Amino acid sequence: GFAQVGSESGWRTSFSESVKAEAKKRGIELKFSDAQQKQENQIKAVRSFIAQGVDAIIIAPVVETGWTPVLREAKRARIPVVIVDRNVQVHDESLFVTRIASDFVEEGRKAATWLMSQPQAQQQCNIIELQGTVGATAAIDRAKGFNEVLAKHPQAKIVRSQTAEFTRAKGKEVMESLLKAEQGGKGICALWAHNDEMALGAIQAIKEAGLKPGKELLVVSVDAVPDYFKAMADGDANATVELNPHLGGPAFDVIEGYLKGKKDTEKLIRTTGDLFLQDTAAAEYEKRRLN
Amino acid sequence: MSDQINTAAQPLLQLRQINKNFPGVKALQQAQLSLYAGEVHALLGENGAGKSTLVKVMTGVLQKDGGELLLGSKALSFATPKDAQQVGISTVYQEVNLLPNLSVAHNLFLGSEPKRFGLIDKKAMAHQARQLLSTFGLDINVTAPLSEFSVAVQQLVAIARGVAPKRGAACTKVLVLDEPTASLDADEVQTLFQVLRQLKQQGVAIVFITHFLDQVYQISDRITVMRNGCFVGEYHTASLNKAELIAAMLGKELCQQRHQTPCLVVEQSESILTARQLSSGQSVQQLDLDLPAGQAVGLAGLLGSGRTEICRLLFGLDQADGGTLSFAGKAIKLSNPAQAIALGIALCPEDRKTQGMIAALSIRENISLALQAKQGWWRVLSKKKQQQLADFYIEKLQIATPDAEKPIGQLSGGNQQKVILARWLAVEPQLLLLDEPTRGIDIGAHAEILQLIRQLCQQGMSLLVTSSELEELTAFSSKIVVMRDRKKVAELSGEDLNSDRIMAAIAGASV
Amino acid sequence: MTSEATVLNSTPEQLKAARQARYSPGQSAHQFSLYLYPLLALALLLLVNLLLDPQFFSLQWQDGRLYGPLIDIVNRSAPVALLAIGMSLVIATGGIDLSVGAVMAICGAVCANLLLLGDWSIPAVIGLAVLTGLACGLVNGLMVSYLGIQPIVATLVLMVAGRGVAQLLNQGQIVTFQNPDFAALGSGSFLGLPVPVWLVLLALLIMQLLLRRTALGLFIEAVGCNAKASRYLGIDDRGIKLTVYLLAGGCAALAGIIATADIQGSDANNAGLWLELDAILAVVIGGAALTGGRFSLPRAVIGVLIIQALSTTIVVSGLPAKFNLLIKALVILLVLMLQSELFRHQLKSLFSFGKLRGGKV
Amino acid sequence: MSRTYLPLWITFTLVLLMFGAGASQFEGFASLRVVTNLISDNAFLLVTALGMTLVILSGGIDLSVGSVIALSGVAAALLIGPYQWHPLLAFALILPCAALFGAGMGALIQYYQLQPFIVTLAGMFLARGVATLLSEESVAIEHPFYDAVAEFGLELPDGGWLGATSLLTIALVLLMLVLTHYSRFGSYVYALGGNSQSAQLMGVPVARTTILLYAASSMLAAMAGIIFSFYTYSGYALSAVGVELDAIAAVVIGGTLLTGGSGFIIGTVLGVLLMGLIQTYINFDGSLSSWWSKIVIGGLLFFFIALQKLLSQQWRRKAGGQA
Ligand SMILES: Nc1ncnc2c1ncn2[C@@H]1O[C@H](COP(=O)(O)OP(=O)(O)OP(=O)(O)O)[C@@H](O)[C@H]1O
Ligand SMILES: Nc1ncnc2c1ncn2[C@@H]1O[C@H](COP(=O)(O)OP(=O)(O)OP(=O)(O)O)[C@@H](O)[C@H]1O
Ligand SMILES: [Mg+2]
Ligand SMILES: [Mg+2]
Repeated sequence: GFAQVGSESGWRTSFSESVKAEAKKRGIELKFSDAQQKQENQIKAVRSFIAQGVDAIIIAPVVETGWTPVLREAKRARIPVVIVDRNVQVHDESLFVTRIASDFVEEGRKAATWLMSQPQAQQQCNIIELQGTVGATAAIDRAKGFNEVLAKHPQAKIVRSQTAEFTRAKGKEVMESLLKAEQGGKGICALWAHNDEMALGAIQAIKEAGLKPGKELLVVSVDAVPDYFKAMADGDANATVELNPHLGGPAFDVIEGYLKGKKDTEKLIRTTGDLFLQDTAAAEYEKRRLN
Repeated sequence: MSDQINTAAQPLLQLRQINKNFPGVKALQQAQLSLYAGEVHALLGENGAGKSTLVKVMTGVLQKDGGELLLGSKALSFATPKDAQQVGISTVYQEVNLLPNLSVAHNLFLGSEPKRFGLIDKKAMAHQARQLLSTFGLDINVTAPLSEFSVAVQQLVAIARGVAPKRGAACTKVLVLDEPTASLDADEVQTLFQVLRQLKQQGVAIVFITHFLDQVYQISDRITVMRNGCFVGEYHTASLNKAELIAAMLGKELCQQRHQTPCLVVEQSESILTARQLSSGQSVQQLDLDLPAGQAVGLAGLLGSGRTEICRLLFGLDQADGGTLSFAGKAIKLSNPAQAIALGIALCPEDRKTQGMIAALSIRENISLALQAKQGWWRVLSKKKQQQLADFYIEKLQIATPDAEKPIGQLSGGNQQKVILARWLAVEPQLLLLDEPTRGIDIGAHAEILQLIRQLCQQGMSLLVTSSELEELTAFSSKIVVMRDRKKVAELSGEDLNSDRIMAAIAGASV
Repeated sequence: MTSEATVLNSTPEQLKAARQARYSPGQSAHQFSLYLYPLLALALLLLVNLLLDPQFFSLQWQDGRLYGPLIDIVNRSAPVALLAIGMSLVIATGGIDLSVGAVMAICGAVCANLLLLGDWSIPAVIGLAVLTGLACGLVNGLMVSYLGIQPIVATLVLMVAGRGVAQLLNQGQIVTFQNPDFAALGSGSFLGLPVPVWLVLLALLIMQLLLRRTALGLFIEAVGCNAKASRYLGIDDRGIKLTVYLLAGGCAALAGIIATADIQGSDANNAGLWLELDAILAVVIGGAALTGGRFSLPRAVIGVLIIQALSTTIVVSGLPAKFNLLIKALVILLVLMLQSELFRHQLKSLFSFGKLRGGKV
Repeated sequence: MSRTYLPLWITFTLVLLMFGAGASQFEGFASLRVVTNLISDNAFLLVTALGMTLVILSGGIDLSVGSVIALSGVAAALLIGPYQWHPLLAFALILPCAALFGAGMGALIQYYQLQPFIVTLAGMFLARGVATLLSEESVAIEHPFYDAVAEFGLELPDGGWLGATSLLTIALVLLMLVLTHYSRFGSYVYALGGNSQSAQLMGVPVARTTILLYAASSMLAAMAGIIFSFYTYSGYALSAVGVELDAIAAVVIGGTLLTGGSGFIIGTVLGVLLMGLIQTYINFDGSLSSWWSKIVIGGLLFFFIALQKLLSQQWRRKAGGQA
């Protein structure tokens, strides 16, 4: 059984597809459930997996908290659970086999570190931040990581920060207004978006405001979706931190190992993707588009 | 009669110098009313005179803008109807104001349901409901939702609720009845009066509003007349004759035109509509009916005799499941009203509140809608044309309103009825079915409407008119069809056409 | 005990005079206040913006088009304005259409995929998208009018399934395309104003003509007010209901086209997400009753402008994003209260009370 | 078969049909475990829908319930976590506060004559806004009381387990059943839904009933929030998004008219079960992609609603013919 968050973005869909493809390759029968971004649906799905008596469960949790009761239930039914993508907070580490988690804080740090290494950022650098959905873990942690690094660079400052709900349309709309509120974007040195979609929307807004994204205004974000590589290749965007959607492989590895009797898996396997820049963008775009 | 009331004693309830304004209307100007225990007090006036408004002010539905209300010698003011009920004023409002979704029993006892262990005792409630209704000669399934019954039954239920003893409130001291008899038959009216007389004996003061002057003389002790929102006068019934009363109400004398010749009787005129063995489920059975062109036919019968059902059937609201129907020489089958209207058949329905009025729209729009619907949505009636139509009928039917833009929902009951009637007259169909068209219409306008109907006949329109008022039917019908238990029992015309013969035919069953 | 106040027999002139004294014509329709309060609310919001950003009202001519925050608000209102136009009609019949957001997504997906296929002309793409919208409207309309399913659930079905259909078309990805001509529908400009604004004006004009120059608008109001009485009048109430859902579907399709053209891509999951609520809100702020009856398209559009001005204010205000919902809630409540007569009365008396006291001191 | 209860029987039949379909296709479906899961998984929805039924019966609607669930969850988690309150004490604070919130909305609706849809929409924004203000991050709950409650329950054969929250839910259903159908307050609610003007004229305390009604709905939503916190051991400002629509759908599928005045509590229970079954069915199937599952949910929903409609029409026609 695989309890997925939903299909709210292209990234998420690639993630689901990669898990399905991986299962097929290994001849595993996969029960897939889409929770439509709702934790309650996800818990329901996991419980019905338990009722069906599946061999193992993979959860890509919507939020970090709230998993204790259902994990206990799985444990009682002796079904191993692997957590992928996001983290979960539970007191009792024996409730799951392992977590294969992306580290959102680290992603924020990487983005900030790169940005601070740029020549434009050495003097006064005003940054606009496009946040993810208010309350989403990814948004909170990425902001945390980014701000951590920023704290060490007094010349850099986030002057505007607003949510654009992880979507391209909102990214464009919010950026449009923010630029106007900042005297048409004069004196802004960078845009930091919590995901590529928002950045892509914002890039359009920046262009329409008569500025050159990627040059007058640096653009950095997280995810590494194909469209963003294209934007980087065109010189409109500067950098992105990859969020690896291919979590299916490692998860199945762990499960297969566990079912064969290997019980001492590490409790946390961290995966943070690399930072991609304009130089490799064109090649990466070709590669990823074919996928 | 008059010395029954101890005029020296203090009035039970007094309204003084009451003012009430609505946007554009001074509904009440210095209106007054005084009520004594143990009297039936008729409150009379034209449509829109302000009777219902006075009643609403008196019972806490509306807040007065000026004046005072005295109960005994205590000045009171009610914020909600509940407050008024608490001190023993029980009211039956003009439109049936009950809850169609609840059962009959629940409607009767809402707010004072019999309880057992703190919970509503539905069995006891149904039992009490049956008992209460039997005093009105009504034997119906009290657990069925109210919406399943005809307006007349609903009206009776409303009255029964009004006279039912209330729990948790002072016993009824004042009973207000706003046009309770508008849709009742002669028989029910008598039963109602029986009940009223009983209540009177018990010392209840009763306010009785009606447009039937005969009933006024039958039951009331005193009369208050209103006109244009003002108090006109207070009289002892015994000392005021009908002509004087009419003059007081209208401000002028009404030349009596009743009992004129019916629509010009062309003997053997062709029939415009013919029904043979027409039936529809349980509601109409094997009906043979011929409606002659250019004449008015009356439809008489008791409550629930199936008159409304015939109208519905002929208008395509119900589907026939047997028999044949032909209109203007062609066999037709009706499955919806739009078809009927396209053919030239129109129905002015009985229940204006749910089937007639489009409350939020203006008088102008309400009047022109049917004509507009007949023309189709793309051929729009110009606003000027609509205005003309509206102005014509406002003038003709004496609709009391500041202008044609007032939403119909804010008119007085009788005036609403006039607007609905005007709507169908404006369509000028070949056959017009009128189901209780004069419900709640004052006597001035009544005469005007009869006149109009006669005119229409002369212009070649045919009519089928249902009415509980036999006088009215005989006034213009060339033929009267009498219904009993959903079957046609008699057809009267020529010499036989008088109230007594109709009564005899209606009563036929019990003989 | 007999008393008389008025003479019994009066002349017709006297009678007429008595009537006229009672009625003052022309009071029945107060169109004025219906527009006054929504406009007042809008003005207040814009004023707040002006305080936050002194250049808020500035307009520049740049690249052959007007440019400035005000234009942005109007431009960003376009999709919701289109939805609100359709929604007005649906609400006027006493219904509600929750599916418009999903329909936007479907139509957007149709556009994007057709454009990717390449050999489709822009008018054909638009035409097909609008047809898709109409088809969705047809589904809703049939369910509501002929199956008699309650509007909120009937359209909930398409709200859930529609997004699935859109994602199916896009295979879960965001389908992007490069087509400057099509993109111009979202971000281009014409005679100085953004194209979406023109589209809304056009739609408004056509709808207004369709509804008010024929009897359709009146029929819609009649059906919404009392469907049974309308049927007795010979109005085809089912047909009318079907029509409004069709029109709402068509409007949603246009909105979907604009949204897709704007970001040059179709985002099946997020396009139009929760916009149905904004559209309903706008219609109600515009003064319509959800139980059906009277409607006004211009007022609904004013409602949309209020909502959009509010979101812009929130963005411009620089407050942390977590305050967004709270502010939105409070402003909406205020706008609604302004429309309540009782509240205005209370405000007034509060104000005059203050003045009185001020006078005494 | 009485005509008033006909829709209920039809819905009941549909629920059985759906269960039968699942049981015949998937092994492990026809177990007591699935049935009890159905109750505990949907407990919070059911409790919310009970309040929603009341509101809809009165002719109103309450869109704020989802947010109230989230808000009460966050509040509970914060009070129990950082503030170290005993859970019961926290609940004793939260429930009256929620009732007050609902009463406020009711008062706005009643006294300022605002439309319920919009007032509660604002309430929805407000409650979620406050929830995000309290805590953007989700807050975990760790308390011995929660563990104790989790242990408490009825063991049934076949893997079935009725936990404390399920039992509470069942009790609430019974309570609401009596309140709606056998109390004066219940009749007043129906009266409002029938015609609030007539109700006013008949002496129904309209204002009091309206305010109480929305208070009850919010309080039940807060109760659902607490149940939800037992379900997840946490409070999160973004939880229960869209639950209001699910609740409305369940109520309507259960045969209650949105125009008010007609419907049954049991219908709502059946509606929730039907929606829960559809989801369980899809989870058991497990082969659908994200989008196909949405389409199938919509399709099944449509199928059942349409079937329900057609069946009851058919039946009525037949009954009309025979009577
Ligand atoms: N809610 C309202 N808003 C505006 N005007 C109203 C309202 N209710 C009544 N009126 C007006 O007040 C006047 C008096 O109406 P009222 O209902 O008291 O008349 P009535 O004497 O009962 O007439 P009828 O015999 O037709 O029932 C009418 O002109 C009517 O248009
Ligand atoms: N006295 C009664 N007892 C039981 N049911 C009745 C009674 N009167 C009317 N009904 C119900 O009301 C329904 C409507 O009857 P219908 O309206 O056709 O009668 P009608 O002749 O038009 O009389 P009216 O219009 O005076 O009520 C009937 O089908 C019947 O179910
Ligand atoms: Mg009256
Ligand atoms: Mg009748």
